[in-house]
Amino acid sequence: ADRLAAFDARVAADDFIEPKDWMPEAYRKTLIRQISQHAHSEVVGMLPEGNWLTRAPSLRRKAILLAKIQDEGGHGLYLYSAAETLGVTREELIEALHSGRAKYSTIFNYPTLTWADIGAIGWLVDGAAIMNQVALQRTSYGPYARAMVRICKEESFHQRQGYEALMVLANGTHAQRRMAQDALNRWWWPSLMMFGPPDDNSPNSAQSIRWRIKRETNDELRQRFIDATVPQAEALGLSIPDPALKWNEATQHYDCGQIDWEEFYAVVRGEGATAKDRIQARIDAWEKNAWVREAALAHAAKRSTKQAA
Amino acid sequence: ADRLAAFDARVAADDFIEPKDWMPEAYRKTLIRQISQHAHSEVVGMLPEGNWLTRAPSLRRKAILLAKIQDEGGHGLYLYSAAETLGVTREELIEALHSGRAKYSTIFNYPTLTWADIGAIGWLVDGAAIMNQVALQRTSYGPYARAMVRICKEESFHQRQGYEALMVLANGTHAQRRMAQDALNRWWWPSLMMFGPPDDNSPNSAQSIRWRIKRETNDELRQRFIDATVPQAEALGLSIPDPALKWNEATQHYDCGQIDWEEFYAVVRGEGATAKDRIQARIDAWEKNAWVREAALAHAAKRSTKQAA
Amino acid sequence: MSQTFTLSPAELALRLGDDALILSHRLCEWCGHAPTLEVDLALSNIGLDLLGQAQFFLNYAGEMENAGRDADALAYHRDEHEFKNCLLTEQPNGDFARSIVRQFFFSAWQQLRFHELAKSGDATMAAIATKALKEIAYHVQFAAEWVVRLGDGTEESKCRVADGISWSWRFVDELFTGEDAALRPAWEARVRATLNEAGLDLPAPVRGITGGREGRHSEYLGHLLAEMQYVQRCHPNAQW
Amino acid sequence: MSQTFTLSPAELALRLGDDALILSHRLCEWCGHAPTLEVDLALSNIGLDLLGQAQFFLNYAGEMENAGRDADALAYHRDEHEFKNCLLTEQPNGDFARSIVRQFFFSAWQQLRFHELAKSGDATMAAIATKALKEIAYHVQFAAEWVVRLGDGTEESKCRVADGISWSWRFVDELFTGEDAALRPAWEARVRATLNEAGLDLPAPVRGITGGREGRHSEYLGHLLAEMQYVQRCHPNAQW
Repeated sequence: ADRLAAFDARVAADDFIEPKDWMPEAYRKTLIRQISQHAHSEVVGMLPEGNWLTRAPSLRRKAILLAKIQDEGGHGLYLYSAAETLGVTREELIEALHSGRAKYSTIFNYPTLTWADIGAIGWLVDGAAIMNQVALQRTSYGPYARAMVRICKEESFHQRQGYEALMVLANGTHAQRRMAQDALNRWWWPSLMMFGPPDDNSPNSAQSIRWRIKRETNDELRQRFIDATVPQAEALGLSIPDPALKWNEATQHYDCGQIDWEEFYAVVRGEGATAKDRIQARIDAWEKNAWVREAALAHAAKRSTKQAA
Repeated sequence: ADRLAAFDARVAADDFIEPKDWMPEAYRKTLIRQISQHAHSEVVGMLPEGNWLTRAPSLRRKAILLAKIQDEGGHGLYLYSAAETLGVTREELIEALHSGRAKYSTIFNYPTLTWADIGAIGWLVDGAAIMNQVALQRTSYGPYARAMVRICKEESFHQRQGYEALMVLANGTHAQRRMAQDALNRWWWPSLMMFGPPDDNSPNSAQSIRWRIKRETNDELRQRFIDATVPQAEALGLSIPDPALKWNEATQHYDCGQIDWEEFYAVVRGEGATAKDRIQARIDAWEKNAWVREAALAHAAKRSTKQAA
Repeated sequence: MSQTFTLSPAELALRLGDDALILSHRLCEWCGHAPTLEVDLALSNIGLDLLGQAQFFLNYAGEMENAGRDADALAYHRDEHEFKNCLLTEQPNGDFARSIVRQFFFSAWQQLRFHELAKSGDATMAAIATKALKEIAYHVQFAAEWVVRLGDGTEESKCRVADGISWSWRFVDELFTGEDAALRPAWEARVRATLNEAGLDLPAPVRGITGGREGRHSEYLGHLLAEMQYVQRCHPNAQW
Repeated sequence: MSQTFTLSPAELALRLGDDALILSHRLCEWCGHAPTLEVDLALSNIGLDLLGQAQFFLNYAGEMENAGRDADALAYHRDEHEFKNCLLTEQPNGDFARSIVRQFFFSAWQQLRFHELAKSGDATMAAIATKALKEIAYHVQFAAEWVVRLGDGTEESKCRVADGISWSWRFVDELFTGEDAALRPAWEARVRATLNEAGLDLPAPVRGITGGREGRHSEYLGHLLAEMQYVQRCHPNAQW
């Protein structure tokens, strides 16, 4: 009980908890769940963008996209490492992903249908991610907070690149403008869902905020995202696909229409349009290449035997 | 010895030998080799054309090509059946193909690189095949001769379709004419090689002619093909890629340049540009789908057990 | 989402034509790679039938549009979002079990749909449907027989056909939107009969994935079109 | 067939640019599907380096051609027979062993070739080569280490890497045509050293398959280009 009080005090004082420090089991479990979910999202998130790598319409865009996906893989690595400091192995985490026990962001279960989707993902999805994550740079668990500092910096860069790519389309040919608007139509609502269920239906939020694993509520973050994004869409000359969207002078925020939470929960349950494809791609990459990892282990073992001899 | 003399007399009299008739072992073996090689050629020959099915440039051409490849598969079936009448199973024949013991026509180890190749294959490859095969309609082994009647009819049709497709290209845009000429450049010499080694280096020919398995020599057939094809190329406005090609008033035939027999023998040895790809595609189709054939057998067995009960 | 009630004949011809076009393309991918030569020929046969249907429907859609586009123009020069095929037809071949289940589900739906269409007041559509029904009867039978063989074959084949069913099942709802909803009971009865014979059950309902009819496709269609349209797109004014 | 002796600088830039472009495309296909996250990142890294080289070489080839084509125009608007990459670079990924052997053979060749190029009188080519050599040193090392791991790993990995070697070996001759023939002994020594460390032998000579340098490719390149160029071909006048 003393340890718990001391822990709570440190967290309340915005102190960082480090791997060797004592921590409540629920805190550890919550962190493992959250960090690994975040890591899985980075790795699964490579797939919808990777779908356009081989069709990127210029060499410069192809290089930008490849570098971006590589960054995401890098984020996955830092985050798996941060989770490992809490006493799980990467293999355990991957196994949980493949078996469906661990989740990843619902956003990656939507398909990328045109090149404009790549711009829209950078702008909206990375934009929403940053909104969610910026506070995590000061989260209470040290390794997670430090990983987030680096991740947020790279994601701001990705967001600007995505917006710029969409700007080119919005100022392009008729077909390109159509693509850009269509991408916004398809990605807008799923992006809003990235902030999670509404506050009155988000059971873990209060505890997470107390633990400084979260620093603002889902609805607060979502509103901030909407307020930031609407003027950006206007600058592109694109329309947000929400007839109820309107600036509210009284609140100094945008009011918006009702999110289809039924769809959200269906996607969380793994019923998203590309959910089966995404997880199958990850399982295939893992299982069909198992012989490579086995070979590397066998070789390392032989080598260390040789060196010991 | 009596049986042999009777057999020889029947063959010499252009009589058909039927499956239940006595035949010399060497005759049987030669026929199995030749018919199965022919069957394998039909089946492997589906691959280079299949390479353009998904890129055929009009729905009509796509349907023609699909029907043509289907015909080739059908020829494969008749020929395997004809070979089976000689006391081998289709599985044995396929196993010989996959292990490299059995051969197929060298022509199918060249790649199809443009749509024009599909026309060129119809015109030249089917054209050469018909030249080779037309006499086989009267070959001494009855089941083989009857299969060839049907095959030759369909192949004449394919040849006309191929020539017509090439005609459209030859009268088309600059890029299409280039394609057509390039296809002729690449397929001309391999087509001449389809008639096999020159007569002075064709050890089995004499015996095969005696047995009516063959009715003309390689060089005779090759010359007939050249004589028929050169005017067709002229009608297309395309040039045969052989600077030595010239009409010879004295012989009333075209003289032509030297065939690169070194290349021919290399391709026979399995060193053609796409040999590894072709045989791997066949092996994959067979092995990756083994479970389907096993399921069909298992189901048939269950069903006949049930019916017996 | 369901717009079938106000479907114009041109839109219907486009949908049915695109279904046939895209599925025939998938069947072309099997050519030369099937489990046996006999199956190879059968799949080509179905592919040819569907390709023929596609030509009829798309030419008719082009006529009704009256903008000078024929079936080739519609097949080779539309962008992805203009294709109206159902998502089931564009799904990748996967293994033979996935392809066969896809075929069975689709052909069984086509059979019911075309039976209605054959009674249509539009004489052209009715004629196309009537001709196609003879072909489709064979497609349904071929696919159903294989579903039974695989379901009642080995342990492995049973697993694989079950996987094929669960893959395709998500795309079934899309077949029965709008007025086509009335066809669902007959379709389920037909499918259930075959699955039962195969020792399999009709899956539990899942959240259907839709969008193809409105031009929102899966990630697979774009790759298919890149291959299918490439030559035409490179040579926009050529005749072939 | 060998035209290297009279190779123009523009043609050389095109060849080296196409090599890098096509192989980087193949590496993109691995993205998100590699055996581990670390390998995924490494393959992306090599792909990015090659993509950068491609841009430099193709832009320079375009400058020399002086017909207003930049790297993008050359990459997206040439037909297959105008591509001059060696056949090795366009071979399909196959399993990880095939991809790694392809990378090792190619990078080891590039290292020697660029070492010569860095001494070229053409300052632009020399500068591109000098910059690339730093990247290539890492590519060779990464690929060689994996060849050793696979060769000296398990029975299965040894089989697979041997298969990879025999697949790629047929395309080695093409790397050493013309004046590049002089590089072959050094290349074989480098490759032999790694294969020996992996417990493998240099394969016996085979009849080399060539043609890429003259624009006669394998069947694989056309499919690759259909995918790579599709969007540009559909929107020929758009900026991206």
